[in-house]
Amino acid sequence: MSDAPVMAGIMRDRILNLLKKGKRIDGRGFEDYRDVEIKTNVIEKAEGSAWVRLGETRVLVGIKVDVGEPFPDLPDRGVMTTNVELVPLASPTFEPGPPDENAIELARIVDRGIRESQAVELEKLVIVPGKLVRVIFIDVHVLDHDGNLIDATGLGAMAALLTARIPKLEYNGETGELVRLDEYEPLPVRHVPLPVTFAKIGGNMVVDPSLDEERVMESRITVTFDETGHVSAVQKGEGGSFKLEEVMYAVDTAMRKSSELREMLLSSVDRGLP
Amino acid sequence: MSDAPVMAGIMRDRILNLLKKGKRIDGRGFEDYRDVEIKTNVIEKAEGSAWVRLGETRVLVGIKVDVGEPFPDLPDRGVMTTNVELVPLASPTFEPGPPDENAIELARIVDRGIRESQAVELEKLVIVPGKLVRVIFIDVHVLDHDGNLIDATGLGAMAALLTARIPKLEYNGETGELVRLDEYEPLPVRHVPLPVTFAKIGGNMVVDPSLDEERVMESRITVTFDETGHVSAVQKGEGGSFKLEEVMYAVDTAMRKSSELREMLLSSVDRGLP
Amino acid sequence: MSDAPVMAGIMRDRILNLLKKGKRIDGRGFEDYRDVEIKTNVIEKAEGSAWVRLGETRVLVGIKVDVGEPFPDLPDRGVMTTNVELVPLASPTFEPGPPDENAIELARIVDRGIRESQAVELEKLVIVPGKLVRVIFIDVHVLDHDGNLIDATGLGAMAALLTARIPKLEYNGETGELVRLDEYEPLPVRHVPLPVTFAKIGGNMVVDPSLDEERVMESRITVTFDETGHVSAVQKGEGGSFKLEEVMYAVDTAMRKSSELREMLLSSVDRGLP
Amino acid sequence: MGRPEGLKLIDENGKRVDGRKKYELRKIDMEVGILKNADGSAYVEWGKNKILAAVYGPREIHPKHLQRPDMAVLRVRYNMAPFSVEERKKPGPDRRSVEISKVIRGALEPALLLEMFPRTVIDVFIEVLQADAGTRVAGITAASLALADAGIPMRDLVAACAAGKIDGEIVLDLNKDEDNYGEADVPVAIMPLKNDITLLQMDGYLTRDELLEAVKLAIKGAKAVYQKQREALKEKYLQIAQEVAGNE
Amino acid sequence: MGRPEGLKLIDENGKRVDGRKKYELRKIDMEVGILKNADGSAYVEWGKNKILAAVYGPREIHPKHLQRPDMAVLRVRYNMAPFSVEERKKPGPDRRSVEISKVIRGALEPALLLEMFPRTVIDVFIEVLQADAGTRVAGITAASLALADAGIPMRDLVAACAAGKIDGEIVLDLNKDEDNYGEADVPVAIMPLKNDITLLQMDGYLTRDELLEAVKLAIKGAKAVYQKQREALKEKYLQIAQEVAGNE
Amino acid sequence: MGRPEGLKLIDENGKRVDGRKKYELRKIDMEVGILKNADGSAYVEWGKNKILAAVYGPREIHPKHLQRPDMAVLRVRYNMAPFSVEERKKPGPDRRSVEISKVIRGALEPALLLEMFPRTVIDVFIEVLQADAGTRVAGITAASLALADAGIPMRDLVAACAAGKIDGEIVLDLNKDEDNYGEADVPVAIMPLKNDITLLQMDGYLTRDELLEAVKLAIKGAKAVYQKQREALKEKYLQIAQEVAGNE
Repeated sequence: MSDAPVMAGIMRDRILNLLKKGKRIDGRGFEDYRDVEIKTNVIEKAEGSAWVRLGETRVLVGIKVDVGEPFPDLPDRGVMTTNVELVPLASPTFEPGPPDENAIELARIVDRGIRESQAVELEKLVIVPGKLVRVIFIDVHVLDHDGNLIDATGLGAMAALLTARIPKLEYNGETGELVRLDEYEPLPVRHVPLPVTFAKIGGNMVVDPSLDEERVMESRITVTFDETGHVSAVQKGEGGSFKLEEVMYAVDTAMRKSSELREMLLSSVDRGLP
Repeated sequence: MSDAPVMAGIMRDRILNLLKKGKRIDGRGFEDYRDVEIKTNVIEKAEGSAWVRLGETRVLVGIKVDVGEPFPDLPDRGVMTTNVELVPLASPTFEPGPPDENAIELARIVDRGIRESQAVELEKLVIVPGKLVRVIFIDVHVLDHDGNLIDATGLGAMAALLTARIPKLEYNGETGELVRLDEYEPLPVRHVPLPVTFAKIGGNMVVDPSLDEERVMESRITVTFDETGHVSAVQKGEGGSFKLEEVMYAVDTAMRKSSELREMLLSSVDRGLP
Repeated sequence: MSDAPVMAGIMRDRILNLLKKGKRIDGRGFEDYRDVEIKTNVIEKAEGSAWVRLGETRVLVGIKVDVGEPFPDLPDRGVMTTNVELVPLASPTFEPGPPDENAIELARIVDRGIRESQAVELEKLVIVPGKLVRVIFIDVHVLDHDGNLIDATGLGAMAALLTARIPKLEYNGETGELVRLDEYEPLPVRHVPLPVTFAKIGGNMVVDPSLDEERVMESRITVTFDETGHVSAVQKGEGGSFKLEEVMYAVDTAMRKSSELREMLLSSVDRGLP
Repeated sequence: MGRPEGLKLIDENGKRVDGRKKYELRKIDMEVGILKNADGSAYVEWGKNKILAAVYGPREIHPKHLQRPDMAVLRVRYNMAPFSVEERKKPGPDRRSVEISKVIRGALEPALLLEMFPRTVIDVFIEVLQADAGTRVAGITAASLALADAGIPMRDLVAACAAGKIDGEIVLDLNKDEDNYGEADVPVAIMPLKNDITLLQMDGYLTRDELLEAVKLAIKGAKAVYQKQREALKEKYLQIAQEVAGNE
Repeated sequence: MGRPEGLKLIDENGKRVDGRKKYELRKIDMEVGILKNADGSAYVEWGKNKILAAVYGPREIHPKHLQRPDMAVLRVRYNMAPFSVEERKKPGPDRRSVEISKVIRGALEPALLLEMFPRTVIDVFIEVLQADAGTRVAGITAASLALADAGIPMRDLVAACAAGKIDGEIVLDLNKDEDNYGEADVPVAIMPLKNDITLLQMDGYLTRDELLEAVKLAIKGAKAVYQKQREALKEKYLQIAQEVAGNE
Repeated sequence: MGRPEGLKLIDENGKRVDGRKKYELRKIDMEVGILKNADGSAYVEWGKNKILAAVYGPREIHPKHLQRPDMAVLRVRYNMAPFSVEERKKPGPDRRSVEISKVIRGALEPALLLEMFPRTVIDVFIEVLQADAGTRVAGITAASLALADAGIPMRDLVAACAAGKIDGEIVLDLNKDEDNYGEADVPVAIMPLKNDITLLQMDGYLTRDELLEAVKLAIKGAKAVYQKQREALKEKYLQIAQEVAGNE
């Protein structure tokens, strides 16, 4: 354990030296994602689910759909919440307990990207306006943390939403009874926003940082684009700073990379653009 | 304080040496309970209550009865919950705070024994099916911990349930009003399950372990029998292991001992079998 | 940091030596309050608010008014709760987290003083008896702690209550709808109870202790009088003890000082006695 | 709480709802040294109040940074059993019990020679098994006995009692109905040897004169409680002495 | 839970709701060493149960006062993913998972040579990704593989299985419907080399004879599970051996 | 939030709901050094936002294991008073304030020479006394002043401002109505000396070009805020200088 800081120092030097030569420690180019694998409908008891592997990072996303009250100021919208559990099985640095600031930030970045692009048509999830709506829980279980949890979670959440099937409901306005039918329908998903995250290391911008890279990065920035070319979330993370040109680079590169990721995602869920 | 491990080692050796000679440290036989004392209706503000002394172990059980909603999947049943507080007054090892794993395991073993034998006729505690039922709180306050809290708690819970008297209710279906009458009736109790706990020490099985014995035991097993000869709960506790023959011995001995305890209990609450 | 105990010892000696000569460390007489400043309506988004400076102690009190259910045993009364946040911005000794025993005691002393004199006419805040009443939140945010938070908070709470303006409501008994009008009315306040706090230091009783004095005091006593000459709360705080004569002195002095404070308060909120 | 119609707390003969006279204490029983694990313990029945107090310590304190180099730390936890009151109380501390724990600590502290045990903690646990008004004074009374039973050096016992106002009159030792429907409750704790007041609270609405009358009455009550405490301790020591003698 | 009308758990041909025979296990798949960060890991699919287990340690323990001078501390955390059950489960430990964590710790502990790693901690994390009755026995089975994968010295693997009673008959390895509408569930864990029982619980209502029949049946099931564990480990080591060979 | 019918955020004359022009800041007042206990403090009124920031440290850190051997730890707590918003906010941190605390820490950290104070902590407390959109940029602005007031060595002040999109146009510094009914909010913090961006978030829906326009506009706003910060500090130092002179 006492070797940890020394090892970190050596790793840091190695990563920086390679970056100076235009190389990343795992051989990728600065704009290359690691290998991505997506499996959907892996949890039969969830209305939707997706398992994503991004390099050695693994996340599992489950969608549960329930019925509840809308927010008082949004009576004509279904409710959507995103929760991330950084369970201690996934990393020696994760602790048991309620979500910490890292889990909360991660959940909120991904949630904002989906919410602000109105990817899920929440207005179609109203049963009785102001009284009864569908409630969608996006629950993220991180299984192995090898860096860039944001993009892995963003992919997993969209894969699970795109493949979720929810039971049709029949509402009897007179009796107030709600019957769950044995028919299923897809969740109404209209856009596919995907976050693209960059680490700044020794002044270099690299996409999809691995855990080794995250450990030595000065700063982090995430830009979420959907397929219409709109940005639905931006987040500078951790300490450090960016120049305006670096932000512009990140935005432009994110547009391109999210497009590639989206293509890959849609082909793995066997679906075209909504 | 620094003498504690040494003292523990000496106590361990003494207990083991005596057991080899067929003796227990407090002079009991392997199948002997310590002295038991039961007082009921000790808390007038509770619908039922019992104070139990098992050797120097003392527990106080109070029953409160309220009105509430049934569980959605059990609309035709009253609700019963068991809660144990290991208050720091009872032992130098108990800490203030919400129930820890020991308190939770204890509550759940006792609760299961009562619930699975259907000792309390929860189906008789329904006021309006699916809407309004009696809610029974079994609250256990441990006052002095000298070992075998499970059996003491089991005795106390049954003593309190058997002697509880709850106010009759009158429900007006039209107005929805619920009137509490000034008449009282007993709780409907149909069975008397009682846990019997064994410690395994140096390969020996002893019933009703004292705290000194618990400190050196390898393992623990509890078997709960009711008066019909049915088992309603079994729990192997702590580390260690049992051979199948030891389990069989525990089951057969528990049947016998629970019968003795039950006789004693019923005579102290001045009541025959339900 | 290691100098802290030494400094405390020196300060202690200085304070005690001065008190023997009839002097306080900041030059005040034993029955003198520090300089008081009160500003009201400082938070436009709150129904009432007051900022109080007592020497270098600063508290901010906000009143929010909502609608909710009455307590079951008080169906004909509005609900009032007092909450104090000792935010860590205000003192190096305050920690983030839920209210600790100091925050709770402070809130409860001030709350009792107001509640027991029936200063707020809670019976006028009922919309539908047993169903719907106004709920008043008195939230105290301590901004700088330089001693005697009780009296500062008491002043702030009364200043905020006296100047609060709540929206009129129209309740439609048939539809059950509650409409918030664009007209405002004052909160019904009938009495002005104010706590007066004494520290006992080296056997001397001094009013309005500063933080330096609180650090060395043996004991503390607070007496709350309203303008009718009634006491609505007394609290001996911390360790130490009082002689009966000291209690009598505190009571009589508190009556006088609360009267002075009340005059000052009413003139700063530009209002006569209710 | 809404007072039941026609309820009179003092009848035409000057008798209170439980038949007591104005200055009469409820029945009080005390027993010392009744728990095995605690270093000291006491049980007090005071009217319908049933209170158990235990003391552990002086002992090591965790976490260490709470340690004081010059004296023992005194911790007090007042706790109500869920079944101790009419309406079941959710387990765990609420705001009321946090405040009561704090004022009880302040009431006991002046009696203890904490400076004799630097870097340690003395824990006082008060469990209210049944509550019927006056639990804090009964709790202080029990805790003080438990401290003595634990052999903690004390300047004096702490004895406590409340007075209050019901139907316009100042009376001793309110019970639950009197507390609910009365006008004020004034709990007081004293160290009787020197007449030191270590707890004083008032919850209600009194004139200056009524307040002082109540304080004085509560002090008288506390002195009567003190006598009972001394008897309970004597009985305990007597019992031990007899046991010792019996063993010889 | 109210049993749906007409639901038969065993049909006229002796077949159960999922087509199994009385003494038949559900389909069980095991994979060892599938996580990067954990020191050891295993994934078990057991019927519809999907369970992931990971082991970290022996490693430093925080806070330090939990340290044991003579042995490693074993910590076990059984946790259900919110989406693992029909009705979404609120994240975080509930009373059930606290108890299950405790009994699983007791089931694994006797297999471990904890005395070899004094002052350290071995953490076992069990994540239930999908639950369908029998998660604790599947969790023990997975955890035991993960411990072996982490290279923690063990006296034996721990293998587990449940038996139960449905429609009056003792059967092996209940699924969710059988657990909900059956009469009893008896989870058992063993160290097969010496036939040591390290977990035994019973939730239900059985005669003495039924109970013992169920225990014996569960032990048989656990022995079958043990064979699968050994195969999964062999496969893993074989794979490693091949990789090593391939690299040479 | 459902937008009130007929509400126009920019009128025919290009004026916003509070009368401002598109690129106009709200009224901003700053005061430095207003608390006694804190090592540094500042108060910022920014439109209807009222924000108080305090700094304690460098000071000892508890618990010790959070200590870093090579630098000070920076902790930031953003907290809203219950009465700061229309609907009373329950006291204590919610998910939003946890995230904001984290991004504010990231925005301040690059300005601080933390390596000068190894093994210590610098605590920044931001109390939102009244909130009206833009509390995080106002909070950063206040915190930066409080750090300077505390004498913490800094590479530069951190100045912050937001831009956003309302009724299709990119404008500076949204107020509450504009934030509620607008299309996007882009808070930005910078260290103006070297044009380093230390906070950047976007909440809304913008094209690439709109986003970059907003970022550039927010940077301009932050530079204006920077001037006000410098003036506030100057005023404070001037005041001190005068006091010193007056005392001589």
